[in-house]
Amino acid sequence: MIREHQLNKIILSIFLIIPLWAFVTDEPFTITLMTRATVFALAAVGLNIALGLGGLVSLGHAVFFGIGGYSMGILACHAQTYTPLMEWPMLVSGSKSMPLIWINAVIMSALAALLIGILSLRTSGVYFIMITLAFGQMFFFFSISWSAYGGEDGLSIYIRNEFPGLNTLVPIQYYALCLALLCTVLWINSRLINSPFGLALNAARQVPERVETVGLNPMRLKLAAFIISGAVTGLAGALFADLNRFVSPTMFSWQTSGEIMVFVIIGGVGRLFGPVVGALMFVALEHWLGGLSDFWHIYLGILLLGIVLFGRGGLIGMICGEARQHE
Amino acid sequence: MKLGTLALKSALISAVAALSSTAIADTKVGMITTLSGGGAGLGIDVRDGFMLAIKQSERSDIEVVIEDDQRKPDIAVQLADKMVQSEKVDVLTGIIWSNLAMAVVPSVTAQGKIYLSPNAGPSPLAGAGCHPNYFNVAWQNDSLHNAGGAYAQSEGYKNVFIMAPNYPAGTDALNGFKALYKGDVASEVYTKLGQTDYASEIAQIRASGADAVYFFLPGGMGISFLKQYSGSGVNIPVIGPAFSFDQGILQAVGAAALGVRNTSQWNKDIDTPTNQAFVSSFLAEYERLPSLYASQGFDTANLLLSALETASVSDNAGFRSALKAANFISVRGDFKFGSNNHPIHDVYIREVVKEGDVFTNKIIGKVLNDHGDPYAKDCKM
Amino acid sequence: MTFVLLAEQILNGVQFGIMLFLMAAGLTLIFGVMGLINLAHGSLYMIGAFAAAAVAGMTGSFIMALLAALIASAAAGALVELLVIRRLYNKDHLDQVLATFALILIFSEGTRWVFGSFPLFLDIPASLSGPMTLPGGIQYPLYRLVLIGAGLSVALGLGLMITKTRIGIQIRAGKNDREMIAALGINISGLYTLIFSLGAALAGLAGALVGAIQSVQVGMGEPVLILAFVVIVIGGIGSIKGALIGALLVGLTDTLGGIFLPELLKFVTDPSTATSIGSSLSSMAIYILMGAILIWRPTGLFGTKL
Amino acid sequence: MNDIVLATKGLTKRFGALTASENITLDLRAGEIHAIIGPNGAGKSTLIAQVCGSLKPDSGTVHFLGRDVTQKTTRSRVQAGLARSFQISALSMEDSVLQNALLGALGASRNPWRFFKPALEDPTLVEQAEHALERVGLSGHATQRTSELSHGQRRQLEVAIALTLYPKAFIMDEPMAGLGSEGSVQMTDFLDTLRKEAPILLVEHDMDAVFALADRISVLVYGKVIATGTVEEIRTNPHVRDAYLGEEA
Repeated sequence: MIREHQLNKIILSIFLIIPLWAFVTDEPFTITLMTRATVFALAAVGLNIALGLGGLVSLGHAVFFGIGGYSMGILACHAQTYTPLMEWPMLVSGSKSMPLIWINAVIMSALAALLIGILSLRTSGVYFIMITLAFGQMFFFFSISWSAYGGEDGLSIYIRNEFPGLNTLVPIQYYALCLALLCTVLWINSRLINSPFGLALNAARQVPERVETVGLNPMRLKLAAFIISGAVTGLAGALFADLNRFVSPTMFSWQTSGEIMVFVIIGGVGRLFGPVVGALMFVALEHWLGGLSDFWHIYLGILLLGIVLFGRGGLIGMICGEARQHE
Repeated sequence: MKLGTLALKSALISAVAALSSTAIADTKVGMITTLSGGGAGLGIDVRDGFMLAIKQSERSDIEVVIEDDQRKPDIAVQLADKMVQSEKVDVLTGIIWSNLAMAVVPSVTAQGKIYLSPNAGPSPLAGAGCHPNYFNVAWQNDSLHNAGGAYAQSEGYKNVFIMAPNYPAGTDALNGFKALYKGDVASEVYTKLGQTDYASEIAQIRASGADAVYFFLPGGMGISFLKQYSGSGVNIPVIGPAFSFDQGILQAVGAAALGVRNTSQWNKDIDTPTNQAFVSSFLAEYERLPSLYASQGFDTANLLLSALETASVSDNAGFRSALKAANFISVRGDFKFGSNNHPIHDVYIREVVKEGDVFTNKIIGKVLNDHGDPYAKDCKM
Repeated sequence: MTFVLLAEQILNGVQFGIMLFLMAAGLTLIFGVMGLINLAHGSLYMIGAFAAAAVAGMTGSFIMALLAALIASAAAGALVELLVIRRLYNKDHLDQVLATFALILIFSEGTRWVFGSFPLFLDIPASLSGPMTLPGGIQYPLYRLVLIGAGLSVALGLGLMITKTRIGIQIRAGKNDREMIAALGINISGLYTLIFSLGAALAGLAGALVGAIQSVQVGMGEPVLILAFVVIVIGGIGSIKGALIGALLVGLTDTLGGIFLPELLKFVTDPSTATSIGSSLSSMAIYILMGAILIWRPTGLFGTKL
Repeated sequence: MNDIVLATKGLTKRFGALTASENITLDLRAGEIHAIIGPNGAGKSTLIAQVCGSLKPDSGTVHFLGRDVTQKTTRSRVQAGLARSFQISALSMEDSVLQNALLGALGASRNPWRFFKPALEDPTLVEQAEHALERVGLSGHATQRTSELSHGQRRQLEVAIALTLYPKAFIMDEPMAGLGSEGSVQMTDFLDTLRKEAPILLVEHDMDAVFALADRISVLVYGKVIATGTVEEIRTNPHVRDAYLGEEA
C-alpha cells in the first residue's frame, strides 16, 4: 500500500513529466490533452468541495462550469467586436485579459451558487440531486435560446485571451498556466480541509445535529461550501472556454454535470487528489478507447460499473486503502 | 443488414490502413464527423460518400484520418487541434452540425488549413466571417429554406404556418423561408429543441386557417412531427427542406411522409451519368441507397480530387484557386462557387413516393436556378 | 383562442402527462420500495420501443409488438437487476447515479450496435389511426385517446395492485421496513427483482406506445427520463398518486405554457420577440414549476420525509 | 426563585394518538443535579428534545435563564449556554477525538469562518479542547480515530464536547451507558464536581449513579411526571414503587 500523500506526489509528477516529454518530442496534441485533463480536474476539485466535504450531491455543477465559460465568451466577444458590454449605468467594455475574465467567472458563479444554494439546500437527499439538475436544465434551455450570444451555435473566440508575459496560444504555456491554477487551488483546498471551517463542514456532513448543538449553523456551512465549490468550477469553465476558444450550451448540459461527477467518483470522493486522478483517467480513456471502436462508450460504461461495484473509494481508495484520513 | 454494415466497416478500415501504409501520403485529410450517439447516421453517410469517391479515384497518395466528434463541440475542437497539431493534416472536412462548424472552422482556417464543409453552412461563415480557406460544398443554411419560400410562392399559397426549433438554425430557417415568400404568415412557431410531441402545434395548425405548413425539424423531431401530423386528420399540405425526408430517415417515417413536398439540391433520380454512376456504385458498395449527406460527402471528395489534379496542397494559393474553380462534375448537376466560396446551384422540389417497399423521393420540378445565398454581399475576401 | 382549440390543448397536455406517468410510475415504485435512483430507466423505455419496432417489422402486428416490448423490457430489467442493481441497494445515491449512468452508456451504444444508427419505423395500427370527433366538435386523434385510456388503466391497475393484492401488501411493507419484511419470511430479493422488472415493463410499454407516434432512435429515453424525474420529484418520491398528479401537472404546464406564454408576451412586446422569449420561457417552465414546488414543499406534493 | 436556571411549564407533545409529554412542569436550579428517570418509552427523549429545541411542544413553555426560549432554535439556546450530550453518540466518526473536541471549542468561539489556517494550529482552540478531554479522562486518546473508541469512551467524548462550550446548564442523556462499573464511578465523581460549574439535567438508567448524584429526581411515566423530590422521597414514594421501581426491585 502506498500512502496517500506519496501517491499525490506521483500524480503530480505525471502532470509534469508527460507534458515535458511531449514538449521535447514535439507532440503538442498530448499537451492539449493534458490541458483538458487539468481543466476537468479543476472543475471536479470544485465539485469535490461540495460533494466530498459537504456531502452535497449536486447534479447541476454544469451551471457553474457554463457560467465560467460564458464569462469568458461574453467578455472576449465584446472585446473582439469592440462593442461595449453595457452602457448603463456605467460603460463596461469587454476584455481579453485572462485574470480579469477569471475574476469575473469566479464572482458570477459564486453568485449563482449562492442563489441556487439558498433554494436547493431546503431539500435533501434525492430531492437535492433533482433540484440541482433542474437548475442545470433551466440554464441549458436558456442558453440555447439566448440568441444574443449565439444560442445553440455558441460563441467562437478566434484567439485565446491574453495573460501578461505569456503567449497563451503556445500549448505548453497555456498548459503551465492551467496547471499552476490547479496546484494553487489544490493547495488552498488542502488548507481548507484542515481549517476551522473545514472541520465544522466535515462535521456538518456527518452529524448535522451535533454541529447544531455546539451552536453552529450546518446549513450556512454547507451553503458556504457550495459557493466555494461553484466558484472553483466556474474558474475551470473559463479555462475550458479558453482552451477551446469556444463556448456553447453543451457546457450547461446535464451530461456535463454527470461527467464532472464521474471524475470525482472514479478518482475517489473526498480525497484531495481524487478528482485529479479521475479527470486524467477519463481523458485518457476517451482518447484511447475512442480510437479503438465506434462503440467505445460500451467499454467506458463497463469500466465505470466495475469501479462502482468493486472499487471502494475510487482509484485512490483502491491504491491507498479505504480509510479516508485527515491530517 | 447489421452484419453487412459491419463487414463493410472493417473492409473500409483496412482499406484506409492500406492506403496509409502503402505509400508516402502526399495529402493528408482530417475528417471530423459524428459517428456515435444520436445523429451518427448523418456522419456515417458523409464518411461513406467521401470514402467511396476516394476509393474510386484509385489514388494511393491520399490519407484520410477519421475521428468521431460525438456531436459535442468541445470534442470537435479538441479533434481539430489534434488534426492540426499532431496529425499535421492539410485539409479538414466532415462536420455535420452548424454549431460544431462554428466552433471548429474559424480556428482551423485561421491556422492556414483548408476546410471543406460537406454539410453545415451557418450564415456567419458565409457573410462577414467568410475565409479564403473555407469552402462549402453542400449549401448555405438558408438555401433550401429560400427554395421552400419560393415554392410556396409559386404554388400560390397565401397564408402559411411556419415552424422551427428555437435555436439559431431554426430562426435562420424561418427567415430564409420568408425571404422569397411574399404571402401572409398564419403563425410563426418556435418549438423546443429535441421536442418529441407536436400535438399542441398540430392543434394550432388546425386552428390557424393556413393553406400550407412549412416546417424545419431535423432528425428525430421531423419523424415525430410527420407521424403525428398524418394521424391528426389535418389535411393542410406540408412543405419542408430535405433534412426530414432524407433516405436515411424516410423509412422510419413511413407512409406518413407520402406525398410531402420537400426542397433539395440533389436527388438520386437526377439524370446525369455522374449521378447514376454514384447511386449504383454506392448501392453496390454499402447495400443501401445513398442519402443527401452521402451525395455531399461524395461531392466534397471529388472537389478535393479535382483540385489535386492541378495543384499540390503545399502550394496554398494555387490549391485554393484550384478548389475555387470547382473543376469537377457534381452529382447534383451544375455547380460553381460564389464569391464567398459557397455553392451556386439549382434547387429542386421533390415528392415522397414509394418505390416497391422503399420510401424515397422523386423530383417534380426545379424551384431555383443557379441560386447563391444572400450573405455573399457581406463577404469581404 | 376558441373553446375547441383550448379543449384540444388541454387534452394534449393530459395525454402528454399520462405518457410521462407510465415512465414515472415505474421509477417512483423502484425508488419508493428499494430506495434506488435508476437513471437507466430511459434505456428500458428505448428497449421497449426498439423491440416493438423490430417485431412490428417482422410480424406486422401491433399487439405482438406491444407484447414484445413488455417482454423485452421486463427481461432486460430482470437481467440488469440480477447482475448489477442488486449490488447497489446498500450503496449511497452517488454510487447509484454513477452505476446507472454507466448502464445508459452500455444500453445506448449496445442498441446502436445491434440496430444501426438510423431511426426505426413503428406505426400505429390502421384501426387506431385517424381522428375522432368528440362532443363539442373537437377533432382528436383516436390513437391519443387510446393512449390516455391505456395510461389511466395502468394507473388504476397499479393502484388496485398496491391496495388489494398480496404483492401490494409486500410492497407497502417493504417500503416501510425492509427488515420486517425479511423477518416475515418473504423472499425479499425475489420481490425486488419482480418490482424492478414491473417498472421496466411499464417503461417498455410507454416506449412502444409512444414510439408509434414518435421517432424510435437511440437516445430517445434520456429526455423522457429527465421529465419523469421531474414528475416524481414534484409528486413526492415513492407515491404513485403523486406520480399521476405530478405527470398531469408537468404535461399541462409544458403544453399550455408553450402556447400561452408567447401569446401573453405579445401584449408587452413585438410578436417576433414575444415568440422567441416566450418559447425560451416555456422550455424552462416545468423546471421552474419543479423548483417552486420543492421550495414550497421540500419533499414534493405527496412525499413523506425521508 | 432566582436560582432557577431552566424551567418547563406545562409541556405537552402529541404524536397522533400518543401523548409523549403531558403537562410536564419541572425546573433545574443552580448547583444541582436533577435526574429524570422512567421506564423505556416514558418520553424522556421527547422531553429532552423539547428542552433543547430540536422538537417544538404543542403547548407549554421552556424558560432558560429567565427568558422564554420556547420558540428559539437549538442553536440560539446553545449560544445562550445550554449544552447537551447525546444518548446515541453524534460524533464525526471519521475524525480524531481531538477534532471532535475542537468542534465544540469552535462552536464556543462562534466563528467557523476561518478558511485557511489549520484548526490544529490555533492554540486557543486546541488548549480548550485538550483541557476538556483531560477532564473526562480522554487525554491519551486525542489522536485516535473516533470510530475506534469504545461506547463508553464515546460518552465521555460527548461530555467533553459539552464542556468546551462552558455552558450555564448541561443536559445529559445517559452519559453512563456502556461505561462499565469503574468508568461509571469515575464519571459519577466527575459529574459530582461538575455541578458546581453548572447544574445538570441528567437522564440516566444507572440507578446507583442517580441515587448517588441527584439532588432531586423526577419520575416520568407515560409522558407524565408522577413524582418529583429528593432521593429519599422518591425511594419511599409508593406511586413510584408501583409504577417503576417496583418492577426492578
